[in-house]
Amino acid sequence: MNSAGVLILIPFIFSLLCFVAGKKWSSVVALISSVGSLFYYLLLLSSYNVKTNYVAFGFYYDWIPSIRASLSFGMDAANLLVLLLTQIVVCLAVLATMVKGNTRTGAYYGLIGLTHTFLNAFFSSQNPMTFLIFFEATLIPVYFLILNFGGPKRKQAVFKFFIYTVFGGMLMLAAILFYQSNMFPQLRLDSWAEFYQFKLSLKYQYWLFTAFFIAFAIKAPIFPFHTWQADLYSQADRPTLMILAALLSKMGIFGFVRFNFFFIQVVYDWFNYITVLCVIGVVYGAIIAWRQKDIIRLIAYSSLSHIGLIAAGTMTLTNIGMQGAMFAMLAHGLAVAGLVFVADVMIRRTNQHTVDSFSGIARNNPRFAVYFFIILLSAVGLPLTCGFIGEFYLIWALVEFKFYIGLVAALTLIFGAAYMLRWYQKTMFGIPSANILGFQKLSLSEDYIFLILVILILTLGLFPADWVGFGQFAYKYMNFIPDN
Amino acid sequence: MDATLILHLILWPPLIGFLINGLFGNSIPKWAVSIIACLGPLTSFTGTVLAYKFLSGPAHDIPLYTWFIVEGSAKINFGFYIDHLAIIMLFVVTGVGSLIHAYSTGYMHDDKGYSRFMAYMNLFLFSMLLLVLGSNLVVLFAGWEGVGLCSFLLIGFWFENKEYNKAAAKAFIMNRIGDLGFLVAIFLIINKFGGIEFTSIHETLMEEGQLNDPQIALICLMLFLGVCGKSAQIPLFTWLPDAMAGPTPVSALIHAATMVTAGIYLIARMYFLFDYSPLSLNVIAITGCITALIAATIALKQNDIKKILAYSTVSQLGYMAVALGVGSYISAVFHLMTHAFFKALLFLGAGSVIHGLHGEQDISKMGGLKSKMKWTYAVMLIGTLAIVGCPPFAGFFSKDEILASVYSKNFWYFLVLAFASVFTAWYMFRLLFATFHGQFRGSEVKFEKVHESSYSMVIPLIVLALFSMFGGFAGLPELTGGEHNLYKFLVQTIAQTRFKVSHLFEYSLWGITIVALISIAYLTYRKYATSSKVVFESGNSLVSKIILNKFYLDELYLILFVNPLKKTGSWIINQFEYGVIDRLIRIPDTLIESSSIALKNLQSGKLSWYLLSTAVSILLIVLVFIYR
Amino acid sequence: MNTIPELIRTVPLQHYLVLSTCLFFIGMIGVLVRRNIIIVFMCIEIMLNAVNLLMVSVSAYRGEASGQIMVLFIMAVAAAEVSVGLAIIVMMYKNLKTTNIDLFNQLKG
Amino acid sequence: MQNLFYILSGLTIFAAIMVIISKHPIRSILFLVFTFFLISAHYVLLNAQFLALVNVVVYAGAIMVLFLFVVMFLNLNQDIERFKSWIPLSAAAISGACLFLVFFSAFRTSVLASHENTGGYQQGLVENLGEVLYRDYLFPMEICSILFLVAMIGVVLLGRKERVEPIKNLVP
Repeated sequence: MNSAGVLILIPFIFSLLCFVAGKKWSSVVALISSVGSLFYYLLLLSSYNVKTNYVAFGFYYDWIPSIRASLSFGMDAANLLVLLLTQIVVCLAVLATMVKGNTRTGAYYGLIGLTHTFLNAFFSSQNPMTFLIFFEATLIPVYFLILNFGGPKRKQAVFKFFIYTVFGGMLMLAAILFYQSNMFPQLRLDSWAEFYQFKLSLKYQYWLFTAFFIAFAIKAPIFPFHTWQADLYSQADRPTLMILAALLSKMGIFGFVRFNFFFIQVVYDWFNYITVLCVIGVVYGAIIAWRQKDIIRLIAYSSLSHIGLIAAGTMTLTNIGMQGAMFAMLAHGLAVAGLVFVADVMIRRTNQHTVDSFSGIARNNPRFAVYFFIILLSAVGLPLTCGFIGEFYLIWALVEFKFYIGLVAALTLIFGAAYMLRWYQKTMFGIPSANILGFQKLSLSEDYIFLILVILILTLGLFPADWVGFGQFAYKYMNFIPDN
Repeated sequence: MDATLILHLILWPPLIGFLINGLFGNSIPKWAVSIIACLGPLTSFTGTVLAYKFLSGPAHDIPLYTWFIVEGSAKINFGFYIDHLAIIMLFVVTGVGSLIHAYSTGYMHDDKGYSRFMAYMNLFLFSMLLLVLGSNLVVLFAGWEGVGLCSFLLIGFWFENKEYNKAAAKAFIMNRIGDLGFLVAIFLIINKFGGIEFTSIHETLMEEGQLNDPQIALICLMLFLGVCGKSAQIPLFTWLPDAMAGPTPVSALIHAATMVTAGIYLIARMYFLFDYSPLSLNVIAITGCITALIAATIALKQNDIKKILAYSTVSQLGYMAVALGVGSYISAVFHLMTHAFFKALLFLGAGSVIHGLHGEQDISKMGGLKSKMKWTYAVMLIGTLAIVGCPPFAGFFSKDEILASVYSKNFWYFLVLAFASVFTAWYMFRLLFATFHGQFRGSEVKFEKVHESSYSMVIPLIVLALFSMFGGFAGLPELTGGEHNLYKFLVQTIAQTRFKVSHLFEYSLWGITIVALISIAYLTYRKYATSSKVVFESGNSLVSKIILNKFYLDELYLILFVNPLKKTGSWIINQFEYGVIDRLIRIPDTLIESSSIALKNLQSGKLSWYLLSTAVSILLIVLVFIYR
Repeated sequence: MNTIPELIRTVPLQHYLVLSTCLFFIGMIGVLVRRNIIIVFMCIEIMLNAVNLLMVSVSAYRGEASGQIMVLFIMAVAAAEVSVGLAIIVMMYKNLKTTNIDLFNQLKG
Repeated sequence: MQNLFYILSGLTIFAAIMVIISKHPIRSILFLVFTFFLISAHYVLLNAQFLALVNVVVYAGAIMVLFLFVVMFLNLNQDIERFKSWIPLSAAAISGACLFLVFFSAFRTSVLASHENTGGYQQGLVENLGEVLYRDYLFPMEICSILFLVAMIGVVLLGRKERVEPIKNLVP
């Protein structure tokens, strides 16, 4: 009964229910679905033995045999953490939607459920075809979520986003088809192992990698493919944005995690160029975030900065870099979901979007200030929070691989502190401004969301060893494949 | 006794205090907050005493659990390490910490954020203990960042004031610049030595270390960058004077006694590494010299009582850095200890003055307070005598030791430090006389309101004063025939040979010190124990302008780093991001769009146009078929 | 009547081809140049007839009846086309009050 | 006799040209009728007697009457065209001329199979054609009848009175 397929089915069935459940019951259905899949995931995790078998709880379906396309799902060491993040963040997003003032119709919950389904399917995909299909499929519910529930300029933003990612997806489709057509017909491309086994000649690898890189770089996003990001984020509904910022940006990184080992030689040859792009993103995003007035845009650019670091970490192809990237995905997902929710709390109460329009919230809402501060510490990467562990590994990997790139990437320590503290001080500190006086105390559900996040951040920061360990097994597995 | 038990006894009480006060501080009475807050450091202090008494042997390594691990590279324990150096630091941290906590209960009692303040202080103490006790660089780094964070929180404690917030952010960010170096140094160390525990680094270094290894030099310099941030060395010292925005106990505990000395502690902790890199030691010594001199010079012209002390702290940290730089680590630790005593004393005394004057910090508006605040005057006098190095106060011994050791290595460093000492004496006596002697330079009404502080404030002052008087006897110089107990204690951890100077030099040094002190005291008394404000106004000469404006360092950083970054940021947001990047990335998009517009015009719906195009295309097709 | 087949021998087939081409292009240029839709329609008829002529001449020279059958069909289709086409023109004229094809750019009635 | 062909050809081309250059639609129609007659004459020369007859009946008789009827029905006599712009006109003329030249040169140089007039003048007579039609092309002919049915229904439908408001203000 334990199967990754069930993990995909649970949110799918419940999301269909949500569509018909009506406004009153859909939130309950969605909550049951997300919590249910979280618990089901934990059940899987508890019976998962990383050391003995690589792909556990496999689920296989022969989709179109004539073109050798099959759907295959399962859990392995590489997707373990990111699946955990998915369940948690969707839970939080549903909770955030249930907060008074964010309440939505059944369709909203249904679309979130669909996003959840596709994300689960994407992250648990066990062959390139499945990976590709759900890479694209995730776009659909997200598109409608933003188009129907976003801000005033949502149409342009979502169109831009759609065009960008579909463009990347097309490149990836072409690359996978090319690969598949060049494989021996007896190979069916049913698992990553088979994918890694058959290597094309280096000339083709360069082209294929370029295609994959652009696809993932747009999705992640990596400088200079990021311009859709801030526009989209500022138009998205905030609970959607939690999923968007915490999970969708991880899809690109996850792509690097999956595919980089296939292109070892290419990554090695192009390491300098790619990581320079990533590192430019780190500094560039941080500088923009520092001067940014709009809170959501600030989050978007800070995300660009962090994602650049994580992507650079995956490019090192070292044990440390991979482990760090996988853990940092989790850490950044939690932190950014928290930050988005912080922004949601602020914006929902006052209807103001800029940093300058808040002041002195800490005076009225010390609890909120404390939650915000802990989340911020994780985003800044202070020790004893989970953000530190990820950042530590990543910078370590980079410094070890290329000293100067690592040194520049480490600037995120300074810039991160600068823009985060700026945001915090401007909004939380100072004399309470007029529109803060009516700032309501946190409601119970908001309290819960923050508590869950803060506990996770601190726990993962204090006891990260086992979680980081998963990345190590993934690394071993992927690196086991011989070079050509 | 079991070392683990003692460790738990030392480490956790402040954290528990922080949690209780932080979570429930608003709902329990103030006296309970005070007791809980003071109990934490006191328990830690007790633990320290127990550790001193009962722990034998060179060191105790207590790994609690594996924090994180990378196969093949390094295993990072959440582990702790108690040795002699740590115990000395623990004494300073928990001892001075307890006193300052007690003082704070009086000083901050009427503040509305009282419980928050005490919680922060406890958290700071916990982080500091983490820093001191960490058995590896990563745990040390955790504490290092933790104290930086608490420093940020406490500088900006009165967060409704924007200036204070700015100072807090400045402190945090400048510290982070140093932390970058520290972090990179950690990675380099893992890379080089394959381990991160102090003991394993030491062992590996003993086995395969080479003098003047460039990699080690790089590691040392990176570590020193961290030290520059935390211990306020040039070029990163400008945050410390601004950090005086925090409440005075904070300045005393964090920005004088403990946190800023963390850098000194780090180098003393890693002394074996620095021994392998004379180059970086030289860099440290030179930086220390410049810092000591510049900070002392700036302090000459300051009128804010806390700022004077802040620059004095920077200057003294420079002393310690020079001591480290010439390789006499123990002298540095010695001075660190005595400095913690007398600087905390001075700050708390200054706090008492400020408290008595209801928030006045400008010494040009003080004067004649001797009669009103007897205890404060007494302890301030002791503190001043200690810092200027008057025998037999604490500062004399440690300073003398540093000067002597520096002289034995490099005459020029000695000369600079001697100058700095003269300046120190000048500004400290100026502070003392301007505050307590002469006539009160404010209004009569104000003078009437001046009062001596409460006992909870005075008693810690007296205790600290006693330490400042007798703390120096822990390390008597050879010349007096006494024992250098501190050396004997620390040498078990820090393997360092004692320097040698001639007796003649020591005698003459003492003599010159005393003569100089008396003459400076006389001069400053003549000048500053007055009722006129004029002497406090700075002249218009270029030199005094430069000094008054702190050598324009802040402005320099503003021009060199902050403003360009700000401008770049605005430029990127306003122009580059959408003007260049977006357009660049949308080239395919634009191409498709423009061609679709062109094609759209073809579909005009006009029959004649369709017919024409049909004809033309037939023409083309036929042509192609014919002339293929 | 018996003399007529002799004519075919005297006139080369090419001449018929040229004639029908000429007619065809006159019709085509009319279609392209004229704006009145009825005249355009008539020009289409000319083009059809040019093709018919071509078919018949080739058929005659080849001695096969199939070409002429084809012409029959073309005529049938043309008749149907003209009836429907003219009906459409009448409807459009009713709605738009014009027969200028440049104004029929909505691609609907 | 050879001259007969050339005279007929000249007249045909003249009439066709007149169709497209006459200003009045009625004149165009009349020239078109003339053209059809001339083409019928060509058919006769080509031994396609039946087709010549059909051409006269169907085209000159039926279709042209329809045209005439429509023109008169719409009262287009006054609707004289004005050329708005010379650019599309010249473009049309040039492209048409080019195409013509291409075809012309292509046909002029084309080599056709030699003409063996096997069928003689009997070939285009009704019996002959009917035999071929009902033997080889029966099915298309039936389809043709269906086409007529559809066309008839279509025309009836189109002619039905609709309650659609005429679009106004479209005519400048």
